[in-house]
Amino acid sequence: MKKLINDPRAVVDESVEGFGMAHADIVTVHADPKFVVRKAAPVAGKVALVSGGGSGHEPLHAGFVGLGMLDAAVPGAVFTSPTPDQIIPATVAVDAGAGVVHIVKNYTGDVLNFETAAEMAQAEGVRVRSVLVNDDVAVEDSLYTAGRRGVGGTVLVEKIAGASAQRGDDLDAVTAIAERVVANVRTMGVALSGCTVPHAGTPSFELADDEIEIGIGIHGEPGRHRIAMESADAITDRLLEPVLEDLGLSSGDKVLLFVNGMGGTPQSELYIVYRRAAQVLAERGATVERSLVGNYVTSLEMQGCSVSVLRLDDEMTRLWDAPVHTAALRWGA
Amino acid sequence: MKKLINDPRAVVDESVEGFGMAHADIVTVHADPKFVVRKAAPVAGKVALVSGGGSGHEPLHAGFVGLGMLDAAVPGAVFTSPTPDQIIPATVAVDAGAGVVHIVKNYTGDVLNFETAAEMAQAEGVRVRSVLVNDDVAVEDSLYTAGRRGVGGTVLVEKIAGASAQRGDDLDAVTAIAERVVANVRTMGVALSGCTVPHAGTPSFELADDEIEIGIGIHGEPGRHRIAMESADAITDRLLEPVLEDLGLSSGDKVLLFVNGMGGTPQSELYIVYRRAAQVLAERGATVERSLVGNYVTSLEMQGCSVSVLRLDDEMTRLWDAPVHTAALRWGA
Amino acid sequence: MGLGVEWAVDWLKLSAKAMAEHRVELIEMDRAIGDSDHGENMDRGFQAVVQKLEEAPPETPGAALKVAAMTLMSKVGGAAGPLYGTAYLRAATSLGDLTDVDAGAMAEALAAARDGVVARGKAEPGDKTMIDAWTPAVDAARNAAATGGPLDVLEAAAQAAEAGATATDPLVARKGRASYLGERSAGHRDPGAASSALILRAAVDAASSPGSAGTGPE
Amino acid sequence: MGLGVEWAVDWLKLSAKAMAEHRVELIEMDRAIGDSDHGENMDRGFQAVVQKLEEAPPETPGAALKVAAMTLMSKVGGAAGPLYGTAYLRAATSLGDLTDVDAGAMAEALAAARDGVVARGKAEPGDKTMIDAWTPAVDAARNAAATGGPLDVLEAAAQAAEAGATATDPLVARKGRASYLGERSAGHRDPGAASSALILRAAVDAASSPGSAGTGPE
Ligand SMILES: Nc1ncnc2c1ncn2[C@@H]1O[C@H](COP(=O)(O)OP(=O)(O)O)[C@@H](O)[C@H]1O
Ligand SMILES: Nc1ncnc2c1ncn2[C@@H]1O[C@H](COP(=O)(O)OP(=O)(O)O)[C@@H](O)[C@H]1O
Ligand SMILES: [Mg+2]
Ligand SMILES: [Mg+2]
Ligand SMILES: [Mg+2]
Ligand SMILES: [Mg+2]
Repeated sequence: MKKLINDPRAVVDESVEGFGMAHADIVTVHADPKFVVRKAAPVAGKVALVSGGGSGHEPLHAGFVGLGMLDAAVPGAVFTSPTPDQIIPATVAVDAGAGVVHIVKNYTGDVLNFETAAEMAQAEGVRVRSVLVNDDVAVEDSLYTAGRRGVGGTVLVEKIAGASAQRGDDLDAVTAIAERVVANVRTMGVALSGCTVPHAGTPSFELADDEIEIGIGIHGEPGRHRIAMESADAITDRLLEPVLEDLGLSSGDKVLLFVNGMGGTPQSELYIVYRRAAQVLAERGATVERSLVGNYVTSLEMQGCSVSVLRLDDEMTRLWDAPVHTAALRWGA
Repeated sequence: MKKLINDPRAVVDESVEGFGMAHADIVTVHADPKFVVRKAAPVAGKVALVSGGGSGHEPLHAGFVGLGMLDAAVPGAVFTSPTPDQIIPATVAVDAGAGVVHIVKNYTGDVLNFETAAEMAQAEGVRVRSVLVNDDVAVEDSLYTAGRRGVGGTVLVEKIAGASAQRGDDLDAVTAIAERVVANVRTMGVALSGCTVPHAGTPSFELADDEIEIGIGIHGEPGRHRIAMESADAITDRLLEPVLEDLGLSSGDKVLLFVNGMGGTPQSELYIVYRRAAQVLAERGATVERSLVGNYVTSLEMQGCSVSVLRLDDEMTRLWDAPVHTAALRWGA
Repeated sequence: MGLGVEWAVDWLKLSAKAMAEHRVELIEMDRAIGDSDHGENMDRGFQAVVQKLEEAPPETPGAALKVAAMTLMSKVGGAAGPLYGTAYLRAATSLGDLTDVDAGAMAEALAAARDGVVARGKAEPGDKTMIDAWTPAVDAARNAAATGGPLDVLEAAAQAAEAGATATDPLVARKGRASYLGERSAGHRDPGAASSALILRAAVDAASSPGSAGTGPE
Repeated sequence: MGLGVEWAVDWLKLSAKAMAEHRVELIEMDRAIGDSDHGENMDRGFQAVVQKLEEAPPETPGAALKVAAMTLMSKVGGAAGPLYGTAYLRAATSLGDLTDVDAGAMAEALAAARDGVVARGKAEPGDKTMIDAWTPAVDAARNAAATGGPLDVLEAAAQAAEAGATATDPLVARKGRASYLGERSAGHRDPGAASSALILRAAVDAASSPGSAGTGPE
């Protein structure tokens, strides 16, 4: 394991500290318990958005704190959901009286910790709603599992719900739009390599030179299938097919196409994947109205990518286009 | 070698094609000869900026085409400077009569090809100025070498000179501000791993589990020294020291601190490096006025980073802050 | 006579020792079918428990377990944090103000812990989770309580938990992160079941050699 | 009689063949002290030259070399593209409209090529560049021209270039990408010197077995 780190156990502390220094115009970092809030929070009259989860997925979530997106992010240890004693004060800190939406990726740990935190924040008088993101179509048979994971689609939920809150929608409306995004986004991922959790020191899994993992999550866990290496086009087809099928995409649909890097894949490769995915969508009669390509929901230094498709309606498109000013996503502001 | 590619020789074609599809609102891609121009170009009355170089450094340069930055980017084969037959039409295409500035990273190949292209574009009636970027302090004894390389600092030159052109400065003024940035920026890089050129198929160099390369460029070439792995803080000190020394940084200086990922290093690690670099600058009495952290000038999937320091004056800061709307850098627009 | 607060504190300290000693092993188990953090999380959490216990020594076994509950809840995170947190909280509530835990109270405290995990995590036996260690442990504890003392209860629980953890090897996970792997989760031990067995073994050791955890920091 | 356009075309085709055959070797040399592209670039460039020559067969040796110059300039990129482009352009200019290249004209064309590379690249002998193949080649060619025919000139040039390329091994680079390595560039052959030697050897082969390059596409 070779990493640009000091003490493996100080990775999250030092990284979040550096993040706070680099983006002091946008965020304030609370060291203990650890959470990151939007400098302007609480914003009078505005519904607040809080998300969080294990670290190692940067820029998710702290990179999305700011105008038009999250009010607070709560980073746990690497790949470990944060604890209620972080989530509660973050929730209280950003509440302006209009209520708080927790955006939670569907993992047992995140669900349990956010659940406890929501309950206790409510007890302190904060109105809290929770939205579960579960866009990963790699998890089949969700009856026999912990359910679909929340992966790449999370950033789309955070952007669109964030814009809804920013324009002044109330708690019900923000919750509803977040749920509408969840209902319309699907994702599937592939790994060309594992990743190494700093405190573990060995790769999450080892792949031979001609193997890839299809259907991975974002925690370095192995996927559903290991297959022989294929061309970028063939891999893209393999990722996109279940996404489109599950989404029930029909000709004439307008979509947002999101090709997300897992952290260690160069941008040039992401655009090769994007090219193929856009071609396939065009063949199916869908219109790619908006695009996002880059490292947004990562697994440390893993090589690979995920492909997300969000079926857009006009309101979602408008909210996507609305100004956003965060460390990792910025336009119109 | 495992990459998300199809034919190794089609990597640049397909990647640039995908880039053009994803960012059709900002750029137009010319396929043969290959170059990428700003959708709005030529912009009446505006000095045009053209840059280019080998591919494999994405988002450099195509990711910086757009309002307030480049008017055209000319991608060569991977790690191979583009040819005059690409650079000339790109130059002609974006000239609005106010002249064109070529921003050239100092490598023999780039210099020779841009030199020829400039000469021939001049012959076609375009006023062309060339600015050589040579910020890499890893190259000592530039008398006995091809001179300092152009590395991370290039993006700062492109942003600030781009803003100068955007606000309507004339050819002399844009050239002068670009040269002022070059004169005030220094960079040094480290690799934790090599990278694999698609057509070569083997890593540019192999490092043992406890080795790193100090003083690398951005083409996977080995650096000046191979040393034993160290902590992020120690590595940062090692990169920053020659940068500050060469810059002659003094207490009271205002700087832009740029921590650049080489492509395969997670953002969390870049912020750990940023944290240390910002601490050291504070100890030296410098004020970090602006920051940039991320993968901007990369070497394919290489793990590692570079640290750049730009000594700012008020005008450079204003130009840095000016609106920019490109695929990879965007604010205020 | 039953087991008192000294036992409870020793139990938690020996648990911390076990988590530190087995940290890498638990990480490795979680690496195979999860996300490589279970050993790290448990180690971090229990070190914090030990520190808390030293800062403010508890007066009763229930109070000691409550400290563990609150600390694990706030320091561990992931799935294991809330689940173990709830387990210790329910056990603490079950023990109430007792200063001396007899066999019956011990078995009921373990049952309460298990029920807490089920209430939070909704796992059933056979889902390849820590429940597969706790459920046989509770059954064995209740049986032992009918005839033996608290040490017998703990010994029975620990043995059953160890067997239960081993028995997770062939199972296909249906809860937690390992469930995403489907069939590929078979052939690996569940890390939470393994840590549960270690914790119950620590309870035996604390009871059989009182004071063995020492009083100072590790 | 000297060498005509058939020789020139064969030379370029055999050069293309040599670049394809030694592509990996040249990439490997460049990987050691550069950026792994020299073999790829030269291969791509010379394949394009062959195609151009077939599309519009040239009438004179000078015209053939001019096609090579323009094509390499526009297809190779990197340092090698403009340097080789200039070399062929200067050689073409030196040959002018000659249909038959004798020993003296051959030696002067090679000298013009070398001077072109020096003019563009500013390298001196010993800088560990292609100049270290070309400079001894030009000296040997001029010597051979005093007494021999064009084939003798080419043979002398090729041998000297091969020796010159080999002699770059111990040198520390002072120009081009390898110069960044400083002392670490010693112990490796310069890829541009190696490709230059291959190209001059192809000139010999084209002269000694006319038509050996075939006329159709490779
Ligand atoms: N729903 C559940 N019910 C009971 N135990 C569970 C449940 N989900 C997970 N676990 C237990 O938690 C363990 C994993 O803990 P840990 O690795 O610390 O958390 P995470 O899965 O969030 O990384 C599993 O081995 C399993 O025993
Ligand atoms: N200034 C120069 N003068 C002469 N030859 C040079 C010079 N710079 C580089 N070369 C030659 O170019 C070769 C490298 O070519 P190539 O790898 O294709 O280009 P690049 O260095 O741009 O990747 C070197 O091996 C050397 O022989
Ligand atoms: Mg976890
Ligand atoms: Mg090159
Ligand atoms: Mg885990
Ligand atoms: Mg090269």
